[in-house]
Amino acid sequence: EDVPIGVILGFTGPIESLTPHMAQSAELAMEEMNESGNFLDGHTLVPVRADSTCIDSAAATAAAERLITDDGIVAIMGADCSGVTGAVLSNVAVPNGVPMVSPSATSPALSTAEDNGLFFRTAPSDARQGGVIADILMDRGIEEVAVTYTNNDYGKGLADSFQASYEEMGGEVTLSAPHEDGKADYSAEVGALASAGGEVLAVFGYSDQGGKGIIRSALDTGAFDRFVMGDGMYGDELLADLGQFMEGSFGAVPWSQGEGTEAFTALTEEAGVNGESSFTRESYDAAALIGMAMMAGGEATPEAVAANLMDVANAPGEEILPGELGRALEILAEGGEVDYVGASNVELIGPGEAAGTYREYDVTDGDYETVQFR
Amino acid sequence: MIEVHDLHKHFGGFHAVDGASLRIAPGSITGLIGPNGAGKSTLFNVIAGVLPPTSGRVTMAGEDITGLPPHALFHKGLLRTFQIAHEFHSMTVLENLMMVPGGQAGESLWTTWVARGRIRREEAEIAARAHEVLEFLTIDHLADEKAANLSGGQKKLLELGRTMMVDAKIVFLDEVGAGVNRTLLNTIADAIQRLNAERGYTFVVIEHDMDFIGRICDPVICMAEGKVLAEGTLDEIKADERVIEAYLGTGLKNKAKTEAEA
Amino acid sequence: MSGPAYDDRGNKDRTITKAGQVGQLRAADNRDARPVHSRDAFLIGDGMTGGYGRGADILHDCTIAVEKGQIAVIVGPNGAGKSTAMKAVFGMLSIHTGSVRLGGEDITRLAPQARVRKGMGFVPQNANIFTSMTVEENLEMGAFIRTDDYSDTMAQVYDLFPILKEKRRQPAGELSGGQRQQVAVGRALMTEPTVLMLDEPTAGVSPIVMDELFDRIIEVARTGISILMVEQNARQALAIADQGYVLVQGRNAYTGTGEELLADPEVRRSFLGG
Amino acid sequence: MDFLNALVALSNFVIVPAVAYGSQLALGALGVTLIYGILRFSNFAHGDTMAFGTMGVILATWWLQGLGVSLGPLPTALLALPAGIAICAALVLATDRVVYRFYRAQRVKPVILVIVSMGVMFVYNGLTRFVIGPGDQSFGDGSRFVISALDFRAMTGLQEGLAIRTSQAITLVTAIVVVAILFWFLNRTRTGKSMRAYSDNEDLALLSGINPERVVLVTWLIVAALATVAGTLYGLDKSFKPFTYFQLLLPIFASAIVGGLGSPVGAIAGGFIIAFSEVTITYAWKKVLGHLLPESLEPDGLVQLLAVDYKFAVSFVILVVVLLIRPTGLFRGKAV
Amino acid sequence: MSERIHSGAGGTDRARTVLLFVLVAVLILGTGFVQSWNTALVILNMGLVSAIMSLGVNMQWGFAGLFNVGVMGFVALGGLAAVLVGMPPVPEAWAAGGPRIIGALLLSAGVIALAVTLYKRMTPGRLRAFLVFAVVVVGFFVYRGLLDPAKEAVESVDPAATGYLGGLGLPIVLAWPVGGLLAAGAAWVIGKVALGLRSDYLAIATLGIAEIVIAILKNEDWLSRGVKNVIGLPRPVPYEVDLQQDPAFVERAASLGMDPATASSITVKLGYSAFFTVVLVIILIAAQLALNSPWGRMMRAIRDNETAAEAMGKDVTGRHLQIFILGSALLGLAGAMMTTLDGQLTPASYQPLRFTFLIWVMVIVGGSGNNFGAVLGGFLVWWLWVQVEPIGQGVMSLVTAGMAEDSAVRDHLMDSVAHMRLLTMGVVMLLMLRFAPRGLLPER
Ligand SMILES: Nc1ncnc2c1ncn2[C@@H]1O[C@H](COP(=O)(O)OP(=O)(O)OP(=O)(O)O)[C@@H](O)[C@H]1O
Ligand SMILES: Nc1ncnc2c1ncn2[C@@H]1O[C@H](COP(=O)(O)OP(=O)(O)OP(=O)(O)O)[C@@H](O)[C@H]1O
Ligand SMILES: CC(C)C[C@H](N)C(=O)O
Ligand SMILES: [Mg+2]
Ligand SMILES: [Mg+2]
Repeated sequence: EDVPIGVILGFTGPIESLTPHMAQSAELAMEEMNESGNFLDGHTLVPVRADSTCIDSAAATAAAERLITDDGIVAIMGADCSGVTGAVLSNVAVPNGVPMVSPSATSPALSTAEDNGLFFRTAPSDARQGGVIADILMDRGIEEVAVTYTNNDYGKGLADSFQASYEEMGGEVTLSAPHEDGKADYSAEVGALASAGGEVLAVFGYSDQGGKGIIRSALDTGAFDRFVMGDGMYGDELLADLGQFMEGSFGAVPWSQGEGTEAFTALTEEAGVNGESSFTRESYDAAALIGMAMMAGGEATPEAVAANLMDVANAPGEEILPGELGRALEILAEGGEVDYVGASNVELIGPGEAAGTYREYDVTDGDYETVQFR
Repeated sequence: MIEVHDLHKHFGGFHAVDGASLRIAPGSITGLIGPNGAGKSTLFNVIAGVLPPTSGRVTMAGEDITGLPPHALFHKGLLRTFQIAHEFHSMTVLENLMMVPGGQAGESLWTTWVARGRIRREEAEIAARAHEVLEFLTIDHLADEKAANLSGGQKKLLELGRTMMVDAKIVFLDEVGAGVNRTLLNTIADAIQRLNAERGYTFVVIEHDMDFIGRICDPVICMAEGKVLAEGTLDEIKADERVIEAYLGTGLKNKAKTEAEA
Repeated sequence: MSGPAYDDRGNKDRTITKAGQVGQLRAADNRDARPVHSRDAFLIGDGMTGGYGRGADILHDCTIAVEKGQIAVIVGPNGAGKSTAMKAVFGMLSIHTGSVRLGGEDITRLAPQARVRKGMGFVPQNANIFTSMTVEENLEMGAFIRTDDYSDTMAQVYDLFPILKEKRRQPAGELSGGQRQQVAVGRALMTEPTVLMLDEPTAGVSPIVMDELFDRIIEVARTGISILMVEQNARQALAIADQGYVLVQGRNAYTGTGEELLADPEVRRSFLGG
Repeated sequence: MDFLNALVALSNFVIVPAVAYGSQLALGALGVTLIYGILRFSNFAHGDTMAFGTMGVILATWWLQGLGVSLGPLPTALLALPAGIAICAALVLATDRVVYRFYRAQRVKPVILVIVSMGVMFVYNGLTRFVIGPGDQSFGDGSRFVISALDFRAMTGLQEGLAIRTSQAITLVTAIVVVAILFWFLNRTRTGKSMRAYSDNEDLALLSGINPERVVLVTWLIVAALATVAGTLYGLDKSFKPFTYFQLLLPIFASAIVGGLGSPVGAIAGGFIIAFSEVTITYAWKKVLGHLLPESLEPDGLVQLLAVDYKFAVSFVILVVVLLIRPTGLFRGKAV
Repeated sequence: MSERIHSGAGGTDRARTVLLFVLVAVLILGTGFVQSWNTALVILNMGLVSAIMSLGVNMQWGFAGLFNVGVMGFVALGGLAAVLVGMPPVPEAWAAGGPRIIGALLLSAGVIALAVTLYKRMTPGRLRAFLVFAVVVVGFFVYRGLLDPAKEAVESVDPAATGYLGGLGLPIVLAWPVGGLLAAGAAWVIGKVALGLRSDYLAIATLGIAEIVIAILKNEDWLSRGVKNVIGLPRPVPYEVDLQQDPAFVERAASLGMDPATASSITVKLGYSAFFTVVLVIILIAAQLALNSPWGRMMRAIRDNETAAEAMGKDVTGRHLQIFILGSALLGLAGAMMTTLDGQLTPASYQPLRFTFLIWVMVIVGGSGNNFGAVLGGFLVWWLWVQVEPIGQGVMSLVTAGMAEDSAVRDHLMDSVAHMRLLTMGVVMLLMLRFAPRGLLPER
């Protein structure tokens, strides 16, 4: 019997270049569980994609509604952007009692959304990331930065939490200027930022969106040559294009220490999926968690997912890495417990969101180099 | 009725109306003639509030009306026609006329919701009047035709018909005759005289057809190069050398001859 | 991007410019027209019956013809179908019966552009100039199909209408009504056509210009060009006409030489204003 | 007090970027304005036409790069332009044949064409993404800078740097040349005049023996060329991403309209107005003033008229103000 | 007379109208049968809202020829109204800077009023220019001086959860008329400034103003949390969860053979449908009455030829302003309704493509100048917008059906299946306009 799982991501719209990789990663996890043959007897997980558009709440709601009522999905892997995620959650998921696991909605506001215990996320709230990045800067003795963020709940939330922590630690933010994604030109932003000055430019945007545009423009005009970057900026393509000029830049990205990531990288490489793109790890983990929660509950129902997701994600139990989903299912089938580590070192706290460990990296020789984990 | 004081209208460096002053006597049918490009239509447009004057003043019955918008002038009883017909093309001929009367109750949004009965009565009256006008203009069979589908002359008639929908004080006719059949034009001339005599309308008529002018107009004003060139009865004007040179041409004599022969 | 407002382009004085709609004319589809052949002439619209789109017929068995080097004038009340007949001859009105022949050749099925290339020139009654182009460019467009040097013709047009020379760099849309009419006629003259079709060329032009215009039309006809025109200044027009047609409700009511029609008291009273 | 440094800083962060961005907008606006002027509708598919043409150029560039062809300091993409233009022309002509021609024959109101062009936009949108995907593509090569900030500093010994990118220089030159050619073409050549005649009065154009289909064909060819060139230059300067091209539509339209729809010169002026207003109004003058004023007077704050948050709002305010002063754009009716 | 025009629609026109509306009903019902009733109702509800928006645009464009491309801005103002009316106030934030912000706003209004009066009262000249300029500049700085610290104080009150003043905590349905009023007020200002512009120039001006409205919504956090969004707006209908816990309800659902979750969500949606339908019907009737009366005739005359209408005594500017305000008010009303339906205000979701151009597509495809056309377009195009995704996917799987499982082309195509959505939308739009180039229900 098929168990349909909704994969609701913005396949068209401003993050359309990220979402295919995210969806593929999620589907990779489902496939892995199916192929292991250990998933609930005779059941197969079937991903059903739908377009959240990232920005159009109405369209996203309609799509989610359709998946639930028409395709009969049991759980949602998604949505992606915080805005539509909130809409789908309160308009569709909660009324229909379908759990959502978002890989990428990081807005702090979602922590307090009314969710009836149905909302989880494998990405940490940006409230934490801001503190991490402030720490990194302080440790490096940088006390004056200019900040630019993508003008949405993610960027704004991150910039706010960063600025608060940083200023508390005694740092100075010379200017915190938003930028809109997908626009044609960022000269104005860069001009203002350059004028404000700062030792480095903090960029809280997306690596293939305005964030990249800003960095490119800042490099071109010689306004800044070092950058500190948030999670949305992590991406190989950014370095492929601009890495050689960004020597000495650094940043943080939600990451798991060691094995999990490596396993995931190996896995994606083998499957021909781009696993280095943002939020692919979280997507893989989100899908894996949904499957394992069903397994733990012994049935493919929304209730099982909602009830067991925290259990499979957290200790106690055997640690599970990407590629070991089959084994996890086996343990669960036998009534054992697992502690899913996954690609992003999953640890769900409080209202069901990732605690988040961050990898601090340097850009050296046009490549990412891990400094430490925080 | 209307007085124009030293009116100027410049388009860039070009002086279309260049210090024209004139007086339209109440109750008259004044003819306005002049060569093409003399500034007649421009003068009309300035008086009717379509174009702002560069300088100068226009008064109507002693009141300064310079720069008043056309719709305000309409309500003061100043109506005009357009040299090139300006019909409401997507509306029927009847609707073209029915929209004219000012202050219709049905033109206020609120009434359309709460006083349908009143609107219906009012509409019946206006429609009756419109049909009369159409009959007079010999185009009543076209009442339900879209105005866009009229012939060139019919559009000019419609243009004239609009001014007949309300009680005006002064009507400016810009070449109503151009493109209108001469037989019908005679009827129109009669109507103008009747409106003038019976209802006391004042008319100002731009026309290039001297017969038409001769039939109804007294006095006649001739403009050239934005200024008033001559003023007087038609005969006086016809005899004026400058007018003949600038406007009538010697052809008129030949024409008069042909006519005498015929 | 509104209908009329959208199309308002380049016209400054909105009281003499008609807020234009998108083109109204369309090339006729006369593929199935039942041909009629009643007599011969250089240009003849023979027994034409037809109307606009799916509406009622406007023309009923209407015949209009002009011989080489002659002047034919169409008169009649407003809405009689004079302009419609002209359009039919020019291939912009579908006729279901009748034929159009030029120099013996049946051109009923030709598109208007093709007729232009066959030597036909046409000045429509309305919207007959390019308002956003200068006077000179309007004239050049008249000569669009000519490949020879047309500066002589242009000089002639300027001679005929001196005001146009003065205003040649001005957008035609800024001209007065009568001046536009002169541009329109000048444009047609630039074509050096073999047949020139004029729909009320003298509407709105001053007497002095009208006289010159008629003189010039006679001259043009003498050079062997056929002229077919609609006129409301009917007495002057018929006075120079070799052939006259009175149309009433889409039918030929009276036909004769210009003099005959002028002499006919019935015609005078009903159509020429007494 | 350091006038030179102030000047250089201003050039580097305001003048050079605004001029380059302005010419990019202008090139796009030229296409929009031409379609508006001659075919009489606002073409919403223009952004995606640019994307499609650029995609053609990118594919050709990759192929050329694969063959090892290069233009030295200039980007190889310039060599690939003809190929892109050809592909783009084929697309727009096919579209015209299949879509627009029908509506032209129907003589529909322009607003219908606007909505139709939106449909076309959706289709192009999908096509481009099907072929090349929604992601970012870089295809620039050659030397990126005419002069980089570092070199400039080294050369002049000034504190501030001035960077001029190759793509910026090419764009500016192209924009000027293209406008000149277009202006000449429309106002001096027979074909150009016939196009203007057609746009003025279709019926009369027909009566003058002008072949409407030919006018339409030529228009689309020019538009395809313009769109491809504009898209490519933009892509070289920034990067290629279909979504951004769609977003470009707004500033492009703004430019075309401020300049006066239908006027090529207006398109250029409009492009610069939009670009300069975006860049200058939100510029923080702190740096420039810092150089100009004696140390004691150096500003503490940013000396910024408005926060960059309102960058787009500001450019639109300027746009509205310009329109209020000149209600039909800067160059209405001068050409086309 | 008006009756004559009214019935002048003619038999075939009326038949066509009925037929097309039946078609839309079939589409929505079909969605109910084939997919699910929830989906059908979601489409219906947004369809109702879209129909109102499209009526608003139709008034402006179809009746009066005003090219408003700022739909998005008015809709967003309606959304703002929902927050300002419906959300509970945040007392801490009010304490931190509420009065100061209100003061600053009042001050700015005063400054503008002063500047305008000066401009109107004084004779033109250097002195006037200087004074007006001085008033505006000084006013601006005083305003900023007052507003900025207050803003900061308000925004720092628990930024992740509140950080704004909140609303009035009134029933959310009140937000609908308020949304209309807010939009109408904005339209009045815009109309005063920009209605002198013609066609495309008005278009770009309204587009620009809409962008400005969105920029304000995105950046003024104290007002509505900016890009941080306001979620969890109160509702005019019960919550599904509450229904599900209501034994009486569960019982009734069971008696109808439905599970409580489905039954509750359908009930809630039907609740919205009822509200929205009432609003739409009232507006439609009012619009029909107005259109088929001398008022409508005058509007058409103005649209056909402003110059002539003006000469015939119609105050074109005044009427334009009137209808611009009216249409915009509808947009604001619909915007507030939509935000209520969504339960949240997300400024970033106001994209011109979705909120301006899509509405225009509705009007044109439906048939501009015809109220029923606009409503029809609203439903039909919205249905499409939602359904093109599955349709696109269906088409794609048809296309790829014949290809080998592992063919690269197939993979490539399946990867980009999401882009079929807009492609399908485009193709369907083109087809519809092909068969009805003047819209499905053209103006007579
Ligand atoms: N918008 C404009 N820009 C420039 N010149 C203009 C404009 N409008 C009119 N003119 C010029 O002003 C002069 C007067 O024009 P007007 O229309 O008043 O003439 P008229 O006396 O009515 O002539 P006609 O008898 O031919 O109608 C003409 O030479 C015309 O070219
Ligand atoms: N586009 C059209 N569609 C439908 N009917 C039309 C159209 N144009 C003209 N008609 C009708 O055809 C008839 C003849 O019109 P036509 O323009 O040929 O008249 P005309 O003899 O030229 O008159 P005028 O002297 O007034 O110019 C008129 O009754 C008119 O209403
Ligand atoms: C995928 C990302 C664009 C999502 C982002 N972190 C958000 O919360 O909106
Ligand atoms: Mg005149
Ligand atoms: Mg005629």
